[in-house]
Amino acid sequence: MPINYYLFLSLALFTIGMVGVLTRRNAIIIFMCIELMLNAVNLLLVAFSKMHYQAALEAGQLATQAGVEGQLFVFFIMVVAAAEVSVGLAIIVMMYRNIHSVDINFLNRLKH
Amino acid sequence: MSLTNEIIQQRLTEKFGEQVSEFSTSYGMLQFEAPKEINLKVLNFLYDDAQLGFIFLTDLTGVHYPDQKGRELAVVYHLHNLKENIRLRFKVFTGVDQPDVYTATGLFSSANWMERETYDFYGINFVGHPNLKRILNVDEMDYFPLRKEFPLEDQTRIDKDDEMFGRG
Amino acid sequence: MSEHIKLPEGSIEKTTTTLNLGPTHPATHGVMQNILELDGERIVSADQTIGYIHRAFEKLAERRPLAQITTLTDRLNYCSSPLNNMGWHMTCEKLLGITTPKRVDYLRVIVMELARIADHLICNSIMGVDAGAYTGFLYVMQYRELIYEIYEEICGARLTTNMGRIGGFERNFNDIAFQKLEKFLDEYPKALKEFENMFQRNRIFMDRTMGVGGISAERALNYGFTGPNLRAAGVDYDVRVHAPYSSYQDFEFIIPVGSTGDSYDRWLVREQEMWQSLSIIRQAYQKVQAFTGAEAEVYHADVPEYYLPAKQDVYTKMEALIYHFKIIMGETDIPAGEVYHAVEGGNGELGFYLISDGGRAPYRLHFRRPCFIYYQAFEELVKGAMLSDAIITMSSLNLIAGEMDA
Amino acid sequence: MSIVQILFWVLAVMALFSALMVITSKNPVYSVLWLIVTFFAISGHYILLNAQFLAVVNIIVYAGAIMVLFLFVIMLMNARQEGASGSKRWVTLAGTVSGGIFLLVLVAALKDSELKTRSAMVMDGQVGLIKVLGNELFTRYVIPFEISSILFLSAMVGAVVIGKKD
Amino acid sequence: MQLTQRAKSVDRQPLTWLESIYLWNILKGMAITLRHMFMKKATIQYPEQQRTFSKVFRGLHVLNRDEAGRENCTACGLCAVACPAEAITMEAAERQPGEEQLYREEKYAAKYEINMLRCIFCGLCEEACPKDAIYLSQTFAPANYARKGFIYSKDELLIPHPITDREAYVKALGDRQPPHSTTHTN
Amino acid sequence: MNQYLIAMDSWYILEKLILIGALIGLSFFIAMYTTLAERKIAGWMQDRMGPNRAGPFGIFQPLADGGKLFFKEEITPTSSNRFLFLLGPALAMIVALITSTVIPWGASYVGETRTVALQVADVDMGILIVFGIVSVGVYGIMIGGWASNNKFSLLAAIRGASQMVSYELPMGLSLIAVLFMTGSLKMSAMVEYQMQHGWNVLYQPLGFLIFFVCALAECNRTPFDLPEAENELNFGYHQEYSSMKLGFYLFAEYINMFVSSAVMATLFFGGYDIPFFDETAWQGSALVLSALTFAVMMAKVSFFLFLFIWIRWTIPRFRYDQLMNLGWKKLIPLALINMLISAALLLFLNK
Amino acid sequence: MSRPVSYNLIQKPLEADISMAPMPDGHQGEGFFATSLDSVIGLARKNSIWPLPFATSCCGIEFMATMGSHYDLARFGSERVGFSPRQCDLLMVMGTIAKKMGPVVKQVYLQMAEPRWVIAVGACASSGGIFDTYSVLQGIDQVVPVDVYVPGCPPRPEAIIDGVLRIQDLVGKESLRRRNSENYKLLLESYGIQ
Repeated sequence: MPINYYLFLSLALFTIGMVGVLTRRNAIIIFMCIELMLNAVNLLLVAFSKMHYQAALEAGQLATQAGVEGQLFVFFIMVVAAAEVSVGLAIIVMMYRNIHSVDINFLNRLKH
Repeated sequence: MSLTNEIIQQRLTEKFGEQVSEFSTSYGMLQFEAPKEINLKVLNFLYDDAQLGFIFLTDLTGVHYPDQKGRELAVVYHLHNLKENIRLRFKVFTGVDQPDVYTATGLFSSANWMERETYDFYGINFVGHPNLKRILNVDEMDYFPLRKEFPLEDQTRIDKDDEMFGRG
Repeated sequence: MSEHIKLPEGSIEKTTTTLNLGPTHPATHGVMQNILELDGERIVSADQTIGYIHRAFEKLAERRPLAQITTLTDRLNYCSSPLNNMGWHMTCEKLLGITTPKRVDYLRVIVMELARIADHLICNSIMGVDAGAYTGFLYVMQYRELIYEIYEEICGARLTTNMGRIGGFERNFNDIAFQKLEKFLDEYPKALKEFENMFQRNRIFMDRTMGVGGISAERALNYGFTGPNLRAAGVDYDVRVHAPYSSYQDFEFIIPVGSTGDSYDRWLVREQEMWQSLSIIRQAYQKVQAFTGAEAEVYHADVPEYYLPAKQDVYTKMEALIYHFKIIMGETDIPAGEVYHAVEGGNGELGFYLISDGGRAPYRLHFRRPCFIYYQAFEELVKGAMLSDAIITMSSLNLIAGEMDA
Repeated sequence: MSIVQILFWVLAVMALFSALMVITSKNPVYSVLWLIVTFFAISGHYILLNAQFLAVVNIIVYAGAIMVLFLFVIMLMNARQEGASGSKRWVTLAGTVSGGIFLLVLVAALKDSELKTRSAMVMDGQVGLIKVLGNELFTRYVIPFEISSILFLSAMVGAVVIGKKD
Repeated sequence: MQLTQRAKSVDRQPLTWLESIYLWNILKGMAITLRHMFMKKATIQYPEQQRTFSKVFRGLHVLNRDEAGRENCTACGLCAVACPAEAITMEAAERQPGEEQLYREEKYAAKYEINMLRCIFCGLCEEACPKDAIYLSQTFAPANYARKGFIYSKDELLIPHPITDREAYVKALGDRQPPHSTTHTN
Repeated sequence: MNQYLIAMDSWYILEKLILIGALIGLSFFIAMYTTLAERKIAGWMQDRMGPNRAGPFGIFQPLADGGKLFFKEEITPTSSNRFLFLLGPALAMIVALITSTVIPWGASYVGETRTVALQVADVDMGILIVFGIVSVGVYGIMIGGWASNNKFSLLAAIRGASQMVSYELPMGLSLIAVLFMTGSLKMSAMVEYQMQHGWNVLYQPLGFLIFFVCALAECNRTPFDLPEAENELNFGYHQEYSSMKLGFYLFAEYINMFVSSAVMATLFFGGYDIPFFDETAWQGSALVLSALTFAVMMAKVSFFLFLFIWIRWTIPRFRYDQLMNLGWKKLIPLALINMLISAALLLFLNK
Repeated sequence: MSRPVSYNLIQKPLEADISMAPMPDGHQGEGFFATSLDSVIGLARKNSIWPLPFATSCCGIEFMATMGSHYDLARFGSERVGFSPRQCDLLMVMGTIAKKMGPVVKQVYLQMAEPRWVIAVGACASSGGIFDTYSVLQGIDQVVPVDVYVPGCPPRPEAIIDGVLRIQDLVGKESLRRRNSENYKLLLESYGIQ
């Protein structure tokens, strides 16, 4: 599968996520869009990993580990995403508790 | 030192003089009356006095005497001294035109619902009650069902069809 | 940006959820409504509405002759209706000045303690059901069935027994009743033990009930708690001991008391009271068996003015027929006066405040219904607790809607 | 068109469509559900690329945990609809336009890159198997791995601290 | 607050270690339930098996006849007075000459209806009857589809005629002794 | 996985399709009769008879229930979201059914021309897939509860979500110790390992216990049936459901039980391994062996189902916070310790 | 006071309620299939009646006994007692229904999914019983249509089972089309439903 396909698919997904971040006001949705962007990147990383693997195979190297970094990177991104979500959602919940809204426009105020 | 009806009567008359009256003993239980203005004072005295110590409100209810003009409605308190194991009955009377009696909720938390029930049944208005509204009957009810002039059955009811009961 | 600073009208909703428990919620045995304000699972406030089965007992009682009021007291606390019946009869006897023979007293004690067992048994096993364990409930319910069979032998009905008459019982206990009683005394302790094994030291159950719905002795007294719920809070107030009626002074029993007044204490107190009741029944049964000869046939006081004559006499003797008519038509003399009599009902002090003006029916009859009085403490009991705690607390209080709403 | 291509296109369209639905749904719950669909599509891509481990982990972590948290928070707030108005029209427009431009720029930049000729291996390759990944993770990358666990722990503590009332 | 000498604290000891790991008591409970699984079942399969009711059970009413088949009821109305549910309606009529084999007394109930839906089966009517006329039987009142099915008239209440319908009469008596000659003064 | 996609021939597809159909049928059948078993066993444990009117011994009871539910009116609460309201039970059902694909149900039938595995997909990461699917299972409850637009349902949904997410952790952790030993995520490999080395439960009793407790929680069974606690939440998340949607929820619960029983049997009780018998020494027909192993598997599954039911009718349920405490403060540390000790022991013994 | 008679043997005929009557067999043109489907579904429904115990007072306690080990209503396939009106088929109103409660009963009835049946257990629910007072509804048929009445105060568990058996008869015979029929709509309209 040509890598371009994956490249443009990821780009499109990333852009969709970005547009979501820019246009939506609900903090949770924005957060979800960030996850979407991360996933777009993940997809690309995996694709690149397989690209390198194929390259290594074609170059005749018996390297089963070629491109493994890409997938490990995805793994770490997932870890970070999970950590980020737990903290981020905690913040959103706190914010909701205090100002009873998850509209980011109300987040402009730093205090009541 | 055991508490007897006589001591209670004596202490009460010492404190309130002529205002408490109609002392009698009915089936072993002391009962007396006080004007409705001082009902809280009497209850407080009975509650706080170290010797008397009537800290338990057993029962609170109303009675309707339509024949006694000016004092148609009575509020009856049954108090209990658990330590000495002695009970007494205490009544205040009020007229039906303006049935205002001071609430005992400040003293006894248990009086809350009993007063609401009494209000529900007799329309006695407990002044100072935190939440005086009907408790058992529907809020829309516009009379006080346990007063003697109201019949047991709601005469205006349409949900009863005598034919269904073999009386048609 | 300034346009965003001000929150739009109504955008701050309350963070709490309003949960309407009842009137058809499974945990509200009988019917009551609890409007709970929840913050997550925590209860912020509770508002109780009752009166969903208000039946105007007190108004009805003003129309009914004394003898017919048993049909009302039956339906007060229907889990232990004989207790209410006996209480009512004793109130009438107090008013009429009747003293009952010892054998009647002891028979009454048997019946009353059976009723108490039936009452506590339902409460405790329902607590198990509300905690999610249904099976224990059905184990002990079989023995309640046995109690009902005994009732059926005594009076002909199971639940709303209409048992007893002013001055005694309507008929002597037959042998089958005593046999069944023996069977009950024999088998029930095992079942109760088994029931306790299932719950008492089960950590899940203990966790669910310990520290749930606790109340201090002072607050409990102030709220007018009586019965097991008060005893669980540590006050050993028991009408059977404080104002012995029906020869309770002749029996040896202890008053189990708790310390914290929480649901687990209430459960334990009820459990212990069942054991005590069993012991009382055994004692009473022994005393009943000690009567021999003509004494063993005594089942009512000798008060021809108030107790219906024997049927055979009614058919044959003129005098008996006259009494019969007088009693049924309510033409016998009833003294005027005010009586307050209390018995230890299933839930606590069940009081009857009877004002008689000498008429056939009471001038005013007020029931001191323990449920009604202590249920108002519910909000205080559950505030800050969790939703599940409210359920357990509610069932541990043994709320009987029939008694509460009268 | 081979079966692989068909699968790729199906998954790609599914991913894009559901991603679009994520940002256009008014109801946040729908957004969550569409995002889950997106994740499943992406997991499908992983399987296509024979990155089995990541595919399953993606489902467990994203669909099974993270999105549950999102849904949980939304339910907790009981936010049925986004605030009365939603976004302002010009914000939406500006966001979309800038996103489009961004996409355009990147596409233009990458269109002629040397990558064009290369391809990713699908349906085969050992690299995505647990054995390989695990080997690498616990030998060469063991320190980052451990550090990530510390990150996790601190995130957990942080979440608890933030979430605690007062 | 100690009021009596009879108080005894309930057994509220803290959890032991064994109890605190949940398992022990859960296993104990499970042993109990398992044991019950193999025990004899308490169930009475109602429509097929029937439990005998006690002899004093208060079920459907029966209007009694004497051994000659005459109705006992004299329509005195005591049962209606005693009925707390006001479920009994009756109309009295004078016995006409020639009806002596039908009614025992000079007055009889021309109409006697009990509304079983109202009736609470308290047994007070049976107790109030001075004429050995109304009894509550050991049959419970069956369910029915409509309200009018619960107005039991005299036909449905009367015990079968002891002479003309002897068999049913004996059946209705069940295990009771057939009435020996009770002496009636009037 | 790739080799399957490539090596697909029409027989293979047919074989798998038949297997899938049979599995779905089996799941439904078992679920149906688990409902009856639940009611009968509950009855027996409570000194009652249980349903016995519908057919001899009540064996048509599930059919009667199903027939009734099919012909009952569908009610969609007016204020609820129609699509989500439908999605909830559908998701619950689908997820419950998917999980059974990776479980080996019996020894492979080794015929002359081809080998038929009694397993739909013997993927390398079998158990991980089970986890993946199970973690998605929570959506059925959440969406259904939320779409009902009822506070009880919502509370139940929240409870269910947090409970299931929390209990996945100790479940996974307790499993890791097993994975240490078997060294494979493949379900069939695990069974084969246990055939040679004895059942895992002998080496991992604590692990099994934790896994079992978590399975109870994941299936919403007593003592963890908080999302549908009838005395508190009045059936919780499926309170507003009627007719077959309700049937789907109820069925899904029993299918979940069935599948988790199968998973437990596979992971800890040797799967289709016949105890005290060496399958490789079997001389008779391969078909009989497959049938026998399948029967043994079913016996193990039935035992677990019985255990589920038995527990349900014995003990009370937890409170929400106690449930969380048990999960986070007791089971997770326990599982961790179990894991560490197993790891240490394995290292020590391998040296 | 021994009683000279034991049994009342006279079987009071069942009142077939006209509004409840099933449609004539083999309703025109539908032929054999419709009729037999009717009976099969009737059989299924009959054996799977999930009750909603609307237990307010004494009769509720006897209902417990009916559900209990001795009488075991579960034998009829009715042990899944639900408190969610959506899931139940049979509304069992047991105990006094006060005027305050009347609207709640109606509400519960409205929330139930068709086909639904109602059984009034005990004197209070059926007719008010002894509580002929200002606060008690004189029979729930004032607010919801009732299919079977069970007399008794409270009825014995046997009597409650008897009532359930009568309901089973009714359910088994009911035509699938009854709930769409004009008769039924009229019945509901008379209660102000729909």
